[in-house]
Amino acid sequence: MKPPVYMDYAATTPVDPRVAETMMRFLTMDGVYANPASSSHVLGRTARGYVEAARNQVAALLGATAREIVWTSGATESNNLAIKGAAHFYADKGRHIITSRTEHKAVLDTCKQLESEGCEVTYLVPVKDGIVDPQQVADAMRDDTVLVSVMHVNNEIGVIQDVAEIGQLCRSRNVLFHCDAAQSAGKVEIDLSRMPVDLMSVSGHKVYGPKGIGALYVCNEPCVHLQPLIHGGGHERGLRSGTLATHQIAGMGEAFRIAGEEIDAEGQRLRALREKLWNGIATVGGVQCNGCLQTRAPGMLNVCFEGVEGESLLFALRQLAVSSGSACTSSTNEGSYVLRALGRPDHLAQSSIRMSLGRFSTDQDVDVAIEVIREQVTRLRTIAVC
Amino acid sequence: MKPPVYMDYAATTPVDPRVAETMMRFLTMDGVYANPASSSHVLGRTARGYVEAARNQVAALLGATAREIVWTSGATESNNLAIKGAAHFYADKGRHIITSRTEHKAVLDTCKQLESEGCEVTYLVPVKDGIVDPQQVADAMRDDTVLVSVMHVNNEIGVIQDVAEIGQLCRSRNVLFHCDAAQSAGKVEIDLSRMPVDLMSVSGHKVYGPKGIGALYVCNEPCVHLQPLIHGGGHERGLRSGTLATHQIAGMGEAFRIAGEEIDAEGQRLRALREKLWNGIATVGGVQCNGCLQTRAPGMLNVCFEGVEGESLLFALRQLAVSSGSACTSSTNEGSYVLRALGRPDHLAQSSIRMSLGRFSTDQDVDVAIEVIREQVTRLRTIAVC
Amino acid sequence: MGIEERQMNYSNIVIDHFEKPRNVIEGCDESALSGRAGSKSAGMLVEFCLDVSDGVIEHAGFRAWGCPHTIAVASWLTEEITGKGINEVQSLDLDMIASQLELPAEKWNCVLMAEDALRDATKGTSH
Amino acid sequence: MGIEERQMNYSNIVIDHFEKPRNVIEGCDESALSGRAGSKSAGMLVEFCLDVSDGVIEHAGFRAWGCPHTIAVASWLTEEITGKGINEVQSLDLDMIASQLELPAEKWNCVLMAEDALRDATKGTSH
Ligand SMILES: Cc1ncc(COP(=O)(O)O)c(C=O)c1O
Ligand SMILES: Cc1ncc(COP(=O)(O)O)c(C=O)c1O
Repeated sequence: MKPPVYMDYAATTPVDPRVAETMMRFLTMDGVYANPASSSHVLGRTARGYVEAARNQVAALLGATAREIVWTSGATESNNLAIKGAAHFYADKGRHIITSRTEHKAVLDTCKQLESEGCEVTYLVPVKDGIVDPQQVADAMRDDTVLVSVMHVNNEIGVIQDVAEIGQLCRSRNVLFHCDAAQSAGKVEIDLSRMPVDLMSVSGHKVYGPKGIGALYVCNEPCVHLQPLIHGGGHERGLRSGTLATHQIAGMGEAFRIAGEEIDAEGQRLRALREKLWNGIATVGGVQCNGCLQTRAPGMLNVCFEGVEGESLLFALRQLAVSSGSACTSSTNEGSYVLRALGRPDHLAQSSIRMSLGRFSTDQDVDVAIEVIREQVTRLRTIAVC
Repeated sequence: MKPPVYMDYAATTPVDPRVAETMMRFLTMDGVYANPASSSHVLGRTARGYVEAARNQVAALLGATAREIVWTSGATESNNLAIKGAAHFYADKGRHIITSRTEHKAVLDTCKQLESEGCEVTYLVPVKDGIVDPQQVADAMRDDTVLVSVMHVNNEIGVIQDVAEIGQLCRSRNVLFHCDAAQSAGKVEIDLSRMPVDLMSVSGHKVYGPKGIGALYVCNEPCVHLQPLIHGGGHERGLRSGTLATHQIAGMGEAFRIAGEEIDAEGQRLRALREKLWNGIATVGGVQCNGCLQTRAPGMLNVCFEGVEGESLLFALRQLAVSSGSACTSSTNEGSYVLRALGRPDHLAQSSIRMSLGRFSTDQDVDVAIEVIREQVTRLRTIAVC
Repeated sequence: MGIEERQMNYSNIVIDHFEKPRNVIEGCDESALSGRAGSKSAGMLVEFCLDVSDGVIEHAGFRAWGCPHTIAVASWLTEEITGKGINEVQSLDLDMIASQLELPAEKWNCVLMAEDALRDATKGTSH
Repeated sequence: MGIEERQMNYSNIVIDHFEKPRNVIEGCDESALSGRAGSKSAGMLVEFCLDVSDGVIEHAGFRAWGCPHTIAVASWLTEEITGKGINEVQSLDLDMIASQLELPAEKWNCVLMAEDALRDATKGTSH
């Protein structure tokens, strides 16, 4: 069986060949394999040098300084560290958190855990297009609000939140602002030197870097404190202990470097591909785009098809590697909670597919997708009873 | 400058070429790059299959079943998950923990954190050779003891604890037993089907696998519960959320497979090399071996030299990549807390070096080491005033 | 490394009927027996249309909205019941159907739903 | 990827004196001035032995237990003070020594300790 056309770049990306090559140089005996914490010998100090170089590369893409970057095992951990870390550290200040219903599970489940520890959490319901209105955040603020967590680009529908505005608001109210930027870093411009964000989560594997490595930006001015999640040895200025995975870090650094270099040209290319895909699909009729079409990450498209059932649709489209809902939740069978939060009825939410294009997507991939979708949706509708 | 002779395998190991090759097959567009959580397409399901195959490989080396293995980002995280997870889950049962003074910082700092949350921790001081007497554990037990955490092989001095005996004791008292086996897995035999251990931490990069991946064994019979450390999405049966790093997992699986295959022959070879190293070094006089020489991991040797100062020794020996104390603590200047716990006076603890041999260590490496050490220790003693 | 098709929940017979469903109808004649069961909110909706003569099903057709198993079960049943007597239809062996189509346990409700639709089609008839 | 020597805390001059320490002594003659400072628990121990004639240091020797900087500072000083008057030794420019040897800030105490040892050696002498 021929491998399907990959249209699931929002779930994960293949590693760029340049990144893979970088990673290889940190593995075996002829590479820089030592422990970056082994300051007692030159091999360890050399490894440490590459870790710091990669830190600079990640910081550069975000407009941050290197010392504001803490390595983690991925955006899931970054989100946990940011939200629990702040909630625990600033518990005396207050126990109220504001987030939105369309956040990634790594934010929502973390908030749920904090609720079980006695925090109160307000879950905002975004307006129709999936956008959180900064006024909603303002209205939800209380005297005991310590943290607001709103993502940058949504992982299911691709819409971009007004992070700068929400950040401004938080700063003016002296409330910490965390932003999950796993889906936006390297795709949508981020400049933390101008955006008032206190904590920002990013991940390697959404940007053609390796899986299992991520980072948390921890703002230095004003200085943000966190209670660490993982103790032992005091790596990363005490915020995240554990042996630093040099090949992963160097890979993420290189991936972020490349992403920064190509962000504009690649954004344009992907926007054009997505437009073509959307226009091609729309001709089958009874198709709706989930989330605002204007304000969205370049390669993301989420559509629902009237009159077809979700599982059949997915199986009929198995020539395309697409996702129904977020990769993280698609192992359960329930309709996407994000789409339900946007007010889609269950059967429509459930017949939605996310198509996410990326660096290795071609014009021909899009042609195949349009053809398969038109054919199969038409066929399923012929069988369907209303 | 010629790279030094690597004798710091306890800090980290280079990745075995076979492991590196395996990892490469999970990175780029022509490999298995999809997200193992993407069950909606065959690429994701294929990735998932490899994750499960690797889980079997890790389980096999430990004598566990696959469903008892939870992937983490390394033994530091595993230790945190095991200790905090059990302490939090079983908080109603009691708040007392027993561990030893010579544990890794990932255990000690985690215990310290729990103390700040209201737990009580008893830190046993091992007897002279670095061994915890099971009777010490028995004596420390109280009605409210929930967890005992004692490591298998010590990362600084290499001594092997009597894990089976301590485990038996814990089980008979209905107390959970966690064992940090980061330094022993693949080097010293472990058979969890016969050893009563509830929780065991292992790491990829100590066994010629990649850094940044580890696992926690969570015993299924009797069934052990934990409060997760990292929430979001419910991966790993809810115990550890976050995208699974397929290349890391497959690499660790392959590394554990190889280690299991070669454990006996390699153990014998390393024991012989270490004997030769120790005998060669001892001729310089005024040398003491830290920790029991009999019960120790094959490649580990920790010695202190009378009459020489630690930093000068390390610099004089810079042709050898060795470690003073644990890699994790050698970025600070204080003498090793493990050696001090064994009763070594500070200036001796501080003139100790750990030499750890491994898969790529040769007879010639040992010859070089003996020569350099004899020459430099003699030289420094000539300069030294007493 | 080759891409291997791993443990799919779809048997070959389900795939066959999903890909090439038999006896799909557009609508149902006044003269035929028609019945339906399920709803979109329940996740599946099945409709049968039976041409019956002298208590024997001469032709069976279906439409369905649901997962591949739902479609396959309905399609397979149209072939299975053609030529059978109506009373036979009212006592289908559900276990047999599920095992013929190699349904995973969590998909047995597709068979129940199809049975309900058939019962609905034949409910006015004597037995 | 080449192994590069990264930011080491040892300057070339420290390395030179550590590798080839000047004027190491085995003991000190009764006739010479000897002085020491520090202790093993303090992390360093320095001893000087000065042959003095007419208030001028004709030969200086040392022994030291400590980090490479301690050894280098002591070794370097034996050369520096030979030929100097004892009173000059009692007013050494510590900043100058630290900067000559390119000591990192956290290693300046090596200079202080060496100075203490020299003071100890010369304490009985007039000034
Ligand atoms: C918005 C968002 N946040 C967090 C994550 C989790 O990141 P990671 O896979 O690095 O744990 C993802 C992707 O899975 C995501 O899309
Ligand atoms: C005994 C012991 N436990 C835990 C660790 C930490 O493991 P990791 O580096 O995988 O976080 C190490 C090594 O650093 C170790 O030697």
